Amino acid sequence: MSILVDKQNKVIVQGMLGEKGTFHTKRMIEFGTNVVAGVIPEKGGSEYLNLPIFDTVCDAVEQTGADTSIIFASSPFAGDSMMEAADAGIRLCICITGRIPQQDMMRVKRYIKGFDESERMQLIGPGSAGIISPGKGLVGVMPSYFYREGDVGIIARAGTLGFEAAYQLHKADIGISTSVGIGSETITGTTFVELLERFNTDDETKAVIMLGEIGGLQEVEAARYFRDHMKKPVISYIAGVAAPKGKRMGHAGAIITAYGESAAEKIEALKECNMPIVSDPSIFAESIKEFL
Amino acid sequence: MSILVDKQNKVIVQGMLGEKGTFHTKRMIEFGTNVVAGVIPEKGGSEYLNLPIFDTVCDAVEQTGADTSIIFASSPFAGDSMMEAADAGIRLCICITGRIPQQDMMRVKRYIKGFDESERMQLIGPGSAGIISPGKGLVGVMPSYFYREGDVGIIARAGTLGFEAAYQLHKADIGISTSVGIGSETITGTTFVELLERFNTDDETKAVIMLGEIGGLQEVEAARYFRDHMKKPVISYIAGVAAPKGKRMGHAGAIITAYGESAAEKIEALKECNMPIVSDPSIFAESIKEFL
Amino acid sequence: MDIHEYQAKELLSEFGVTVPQGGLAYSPAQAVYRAKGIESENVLVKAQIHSGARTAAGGIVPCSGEDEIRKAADELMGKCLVTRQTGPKGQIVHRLYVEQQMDSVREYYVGFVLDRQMERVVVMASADGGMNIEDRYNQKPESLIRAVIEPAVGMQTFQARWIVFKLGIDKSLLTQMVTTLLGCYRAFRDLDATLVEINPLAVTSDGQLVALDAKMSFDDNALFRRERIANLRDEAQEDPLSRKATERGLNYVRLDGDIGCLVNGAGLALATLDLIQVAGGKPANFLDIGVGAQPDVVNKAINTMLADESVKVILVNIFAGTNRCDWIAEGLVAAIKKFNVSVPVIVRLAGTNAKTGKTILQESGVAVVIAESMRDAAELAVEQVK
Amino acid sequence: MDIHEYQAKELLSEFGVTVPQGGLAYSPAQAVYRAKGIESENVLVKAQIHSGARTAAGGIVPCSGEDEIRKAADELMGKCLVTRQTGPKGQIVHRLYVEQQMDSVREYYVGFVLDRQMERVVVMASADGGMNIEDRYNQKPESLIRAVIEPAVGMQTFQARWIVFKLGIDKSLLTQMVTTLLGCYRAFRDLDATLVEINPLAVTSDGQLVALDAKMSFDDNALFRRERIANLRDEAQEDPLSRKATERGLNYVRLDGDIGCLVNGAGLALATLDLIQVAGGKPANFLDIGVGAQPDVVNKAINTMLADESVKVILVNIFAGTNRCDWIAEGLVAAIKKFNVSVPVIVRLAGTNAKTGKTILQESGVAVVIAESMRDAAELAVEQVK
Repeated sequence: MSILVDKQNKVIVQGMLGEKGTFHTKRMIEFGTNVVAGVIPEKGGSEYLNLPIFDTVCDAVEQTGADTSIIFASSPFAGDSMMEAADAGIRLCICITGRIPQQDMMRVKRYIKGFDESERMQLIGPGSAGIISPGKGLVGVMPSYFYREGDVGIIARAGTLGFEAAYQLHKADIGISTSVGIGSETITGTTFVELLERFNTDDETKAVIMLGEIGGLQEVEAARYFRDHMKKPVISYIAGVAAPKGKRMGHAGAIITAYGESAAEKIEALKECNMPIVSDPSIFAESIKEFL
Repeated sequence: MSILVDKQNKVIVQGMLGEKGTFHTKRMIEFGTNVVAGVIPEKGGSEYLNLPIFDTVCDAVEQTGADTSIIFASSPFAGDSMMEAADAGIRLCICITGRIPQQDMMRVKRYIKGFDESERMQLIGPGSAGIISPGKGLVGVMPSYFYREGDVGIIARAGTLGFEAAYQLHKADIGISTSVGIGSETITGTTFVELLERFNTDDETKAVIMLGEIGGLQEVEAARYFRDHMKKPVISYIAGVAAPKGKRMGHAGAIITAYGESAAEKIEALKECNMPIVSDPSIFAESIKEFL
Repeated sequence: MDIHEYQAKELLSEFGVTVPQGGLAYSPAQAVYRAKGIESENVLVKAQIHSGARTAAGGIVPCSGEDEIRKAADELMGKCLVTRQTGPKGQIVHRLYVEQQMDSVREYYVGFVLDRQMERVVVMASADGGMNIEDRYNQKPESLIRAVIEPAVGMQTFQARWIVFKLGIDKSLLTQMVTTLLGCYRAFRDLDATLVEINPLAVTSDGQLVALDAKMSFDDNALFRRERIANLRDEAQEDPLSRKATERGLNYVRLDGDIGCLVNGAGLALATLDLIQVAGGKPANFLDIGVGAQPDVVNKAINTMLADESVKVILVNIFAGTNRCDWIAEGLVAAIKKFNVSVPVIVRLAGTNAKTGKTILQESGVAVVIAESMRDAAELAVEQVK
Repeated sequence: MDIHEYQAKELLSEFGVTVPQGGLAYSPAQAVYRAKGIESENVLVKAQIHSGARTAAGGIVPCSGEDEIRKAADELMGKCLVTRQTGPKGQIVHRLYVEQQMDSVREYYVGFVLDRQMERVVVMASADGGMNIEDRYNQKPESLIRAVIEPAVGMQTFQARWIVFKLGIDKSLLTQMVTTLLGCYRAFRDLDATLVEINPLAVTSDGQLVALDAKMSFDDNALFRRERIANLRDEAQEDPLSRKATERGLNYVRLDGDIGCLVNGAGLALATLDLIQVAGGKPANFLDIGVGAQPDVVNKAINTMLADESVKVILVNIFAGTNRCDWIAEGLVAAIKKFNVSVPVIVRLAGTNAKTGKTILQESGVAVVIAESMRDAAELAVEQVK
C-alpha cells in the first residue's frame, strides 16, 4: 500500500518554469513518478521537459485525468494555485512553496472547506517537502537516492529533519513505507493526526517516526490520537527545546499563542499520552529499530 | 404537534423598542406566547413591557434559556442581529425586518452555515410575517384573531397573501395547523421545501397551501419535492402572473436570473410535477376544502 | 438604483478598469469644450439615460470637429429617446457624455450579478460582446461563460484567468483582462452593486482593453452605507410619480393599463394584478400603502393615484391584518372628498374591522362601490373601463 | 515586521481609533517644536524603539514646558534602553514621539492576534489594561475575554458589543469602543497584520476612549503587497548582523551563547541547538543557509559568522539533500582561507557526496575538525569552549 502516493497518481506541476520547479520535476520524472503535465498560464499548448503544458489546472485535469498536483509557484501566487487545484478537482495537492501570507492560507483553507467532504482536496503543506513512497512514487523534493523501500513511516514538519531521519534509517539498513513533509507554516493543510490515521491502517507500515517542533499544538493532538487509537509504535521528537522564546514571546499578544506551544510544554503533554520521545535527533534509527 | 412553534418555545425579541417591536411584542404576549426577554443593547438590567431586558442575546439565552428569537431591528442592523442570535445558541430565529442588503444576507447565510448542523440555527425570513400555530404559539405579526386551530398548513412568501389565505379559511370554517411567512427577499433562510418536509411529517397537518410568487426558483424545487416525497395534498398559487417583467428584465444582466423565474415559467414547471395550481387568489379556501 | 454610463465608468476606472477619455456636458457649448480635452479628433456624443441599446435609438452620435459635435449635442439634449429598454414612453436626455472614439477589433461582454438560487455572485462573459447580447445569448446560450464566486474568499485570480482562456482572448491581454475582471468584482462587492456590466469590452487595434460602455446598478437597501453612490441618483431619470410616491413612503409601480390599484402589501398587490388580468383588464399601476398604514397614508395614496392620467378607475383592495379597515375607510372618505375624485372607486375591505369600515363608506355619501371579494372587486373595476 | 508606536497610532487612527495629539522628533529642538503643536501643557516624550515596557525602563518621560522637554529629549536620544522585552543588549533610541499627556481614569487592554490552532483571528480584551498585562494574565487568566472572528464574514458589531458589555465598560462609551474594536480588526485584516494591540486603551476623565499606546506587527510574507507598511521598516531597530544576513539571503538568529551554528534548513537548525544544549553548551547564533545552497553562500555565511564577536567556535552541520557536500566543503575551505578564520571549526557533513566533501576538507590543509555524527559534532564544539 503506502499512503497517499503510489504508482497510480497522475501528477501535474504548478509553477514548473522556475529553477526549483524545473529541477524537481526532472527528478520526479527520473524517479518514475507519473508526471502527466505542467500548468503554466499563457503557455498552454506548448511543451516543457517533454510534458504537455496547459493554461489552467482545469484544462490539465480534463485532458490528462490528473488527480495530484505539486506546487512550486512563488509565494504571492501559491494561494491562488492551491484554490485553482481544489476547484479543478485535484484530490491531493502538495504545496512545496512556503512563506505564504497567513491571510492567504486562511482563505485557502476556507475555500477547500467549502467543498463537500467527498470532493474535498487533501492539501499537504504549504512549505512541504512533499511525499515519497520508495519504489512507488515521489511527489516532492526528497533526495530519493537514500530512501529505500521498507516499513517505517516518517512525518516531519521541517523538510531537512525528515531527510535526516531517512538518512539515518538508510545508514541503518531500515526502509521506509512513506515519508511526508507537512511543513512548519502557521497554517497548514494535513496534520500529524490525519497522517497517523493513514499509517495506522496501512499494511506496509510497522512503525512511525513523527518529527515535530515548537509552535502550534498539533503534536499534542497527535499524541492524544496515539494514546486513544494508534495500533502501531510511534517515536517522536520535538525540535527546538533549546530554542529561546522569540523576541515577540515576551509580549502580551503572545499570551494566547505561547501557552502549551513551547517544546518543554509539548514534551510534557506527549509524555502524559505515553508517546515515546527521542530527545537526541541523531538517534532516530536506533530508537525505531527496537520497535521493528 | 404543529411545526416549528408550540407552547414550549421561549422567545426573545431583538429590536423591541421601536413602534413595530413594541406593538407586536404586546400582541404575542396577549396571544400567550412565552416571551421571556428583550434584547436592547445599553438597556440591559432594565425592564420593558414587564420583560427583563438584556444587553446581548448571549446574556438573554444564559439567563432565561431562550431558544427562539424574533427580530424587529431596523434593516441596517438586522444582519448583525441574526448572526448574534446564531452565535448565542438560538435555535429558531424569525426575522420580520425586510429590505436587508444582499451582501449582508450572503454573510448571514455563510455565518450560519459555519455551524455544525446539530448546532445550526433555523432562520425564517428576513421579511417574514412570522409563524403562528393557533392555540399554541405566535412568533410573528399575524393578526391572530382569525387564525383558528385546525389541520391546514400555510407557507407564504408574501405576508399579506398568507393573511388573505388564513382569512379565507376562517370564513370557510377551516382551521390552521401552522402558518409560516418565509419572506420575498432575494436571499432568505428557510425555503418552501424545508417547510413542506416538516408539514409532511406533522400529524396535525392534512393539507398545505403554498403561496409563491415570481422571482427565484424555490417554488419549482418545492414542486419537485411534492412530486417525489409529499404524502399530503398541496395547493399552490404563484402571484405575479400579470406582473410585467421589470425594466431591468430586458437587460443582459438579467439573463441568468430571469430564466425560469417568471410566473408563467414557474407554473409550467409546477404543472410538470402535477402540483395543483390555483390561479385565482380569492378561492384558496374552496380549493383546499376538497382535499380535507 | 441605476446610474449613468459616465458615472459607472468613473467608478470602475478607480478599480483598475480602462475607459476612454471623456467629459460630461449639460449643453452643446460644454460638449464642444469637453471635446477639446480629448486627444483624438473623433469623438462620440452619447446621450446619458438610464438605458442601454442607445445606438439603435440614435442616442450615440459619432462626430468629428466642433460643428458636428455642437449639432449632435443640440439635437440630443432634451430629446426623448425610446430604446428597447425604456418602454414606449422613453427617457429624456438631460446629460451628454463626450468621449474619445476607439477603434475596436474585438468586442467582449462581461457581467457580474447575484444568482439568487446559489446566493453567490456570478461572473458572465462572452466573446460575442456588443449590441443585442440578449438575442445572441438566446441563439447560442453555450457562448456565455459563467464562473461562480465563493463569497467566503471572493473572486480569485485563477477564476479570472480561466475566463480569459475560455474566451480565447489573445494571451498578450491576459494581465489587462484579469485586472479588469478582478476590478469589476471588487467594485461589485465594495459598492454593494447588484449589477456590473461592461458591454462591449473592446480590444483596440493597439492592443488595449477598454470598456466602451458600462452599466452599474446598486442595492437600494444598502444605500444607507454608500453615501457616494446614493448621491449619484439622477431623479430626472425616474418616473415622477414613482419618485413622489417614494418621497411619501409609498411603493408605486407604473404599468400600461387603466385600472389604478391601491393595495396593502406587495403580495396582495401581485394577486390583485393577477385578478385584474383574469377579469380581462389591465392595471395602470399599483400603489402599495404597506401593511401598517395610518389614515393619512390613504390620503397621500389617493393624491398620488389621481396624478396618473391613465387611471380610469380606482380599485382599493385592503386586507387589514395589523391595521384597521375603519381607519382605511375614514381615510378614503376624507381623500375622495378632499380631491373631488371623479373616477369610479371600487373598494374591497377585509380583515380587522371590515364591517365598520364598510358602514363608514356606505354612510359617508361618497360614491364608492363596495365589493365583497377580491374577485368581485376586480370584475367590477374591469366593467367600469370596458 | 515590527513598527514603532507612532506609526501604529497613525495607521490605527485612519481606521477610526482615537489617539492623542503628537509629533515625531529626531532631535531635542524638534521635540520642543512638536510640543508647540499640542494643545495641552503636559506632554510625554516617548522613546520610539521596537519594544513595550518602556515606562519601567525610563523611556517615557512626562514633561511640562520647553526646558523639561529639551532635557528629556536630550537624555533619551541615542540612549540604549533595556526593557523586559529587548533582551540584555537593549535598543538604541533614534526617534522620539512627543505626545499630549492624557488623564486616564480607567485602562483597558485590547489585542488582535491569529490563533493558529483555530486558524482564526482572535480578539482579546481585559479590563486590567496598562503595564504588566502578562503578569496580571498569569495571575487571573479568566480576566482576559476572548472572541473568535469567523474569517468568512469578518468581525461583527455584535461581537464588539459583547466584548464591551463583558468588560463592564460604561455604556456611554459603547459606540466609541465598538468603533475602536471594529477599526482594529479592519486594520489587522486590510494591512496583513499579525498583531494589533492597544494597551492601555484609556478612558479619560472627559469620557473619551483613547489609545495611549499601540503596537502592530505585520506578516513578513505579505509585505510584497503592502508597500506602505514595508516602507515603515526601521532598520536601525534590527540587529545589524541579522539585517546583513537577510540582505545576503541568509536566515540568521542571534542568541546568547558562544557556539556559532552554520546549518542548512530550519528543522536541522533547531535540532542542532537541541544537541548543543544536550552536550552542555550554548549557541551564539544560528545561520541557516537554506536547502539549496551554492558554494558562494558558504562564503557569505562564514563572513557573517565572523562578524559576531561572541562566536568562539563554529559548528557546521550540513545535511545535503538537494545540494552537495562537495560544494559545501569547497566553499568552506575557500572561506576559511580567505577570512583567515582563527576560531576552531567543527564540520559534520552528511548526505549527497559526503565522502567527497570530507576528502576535500582533509586534503585542503585548513584546520577543521571532522565529526561523524551530529552528536559528535555538538560534543566537539562544546569541548572547545569549555
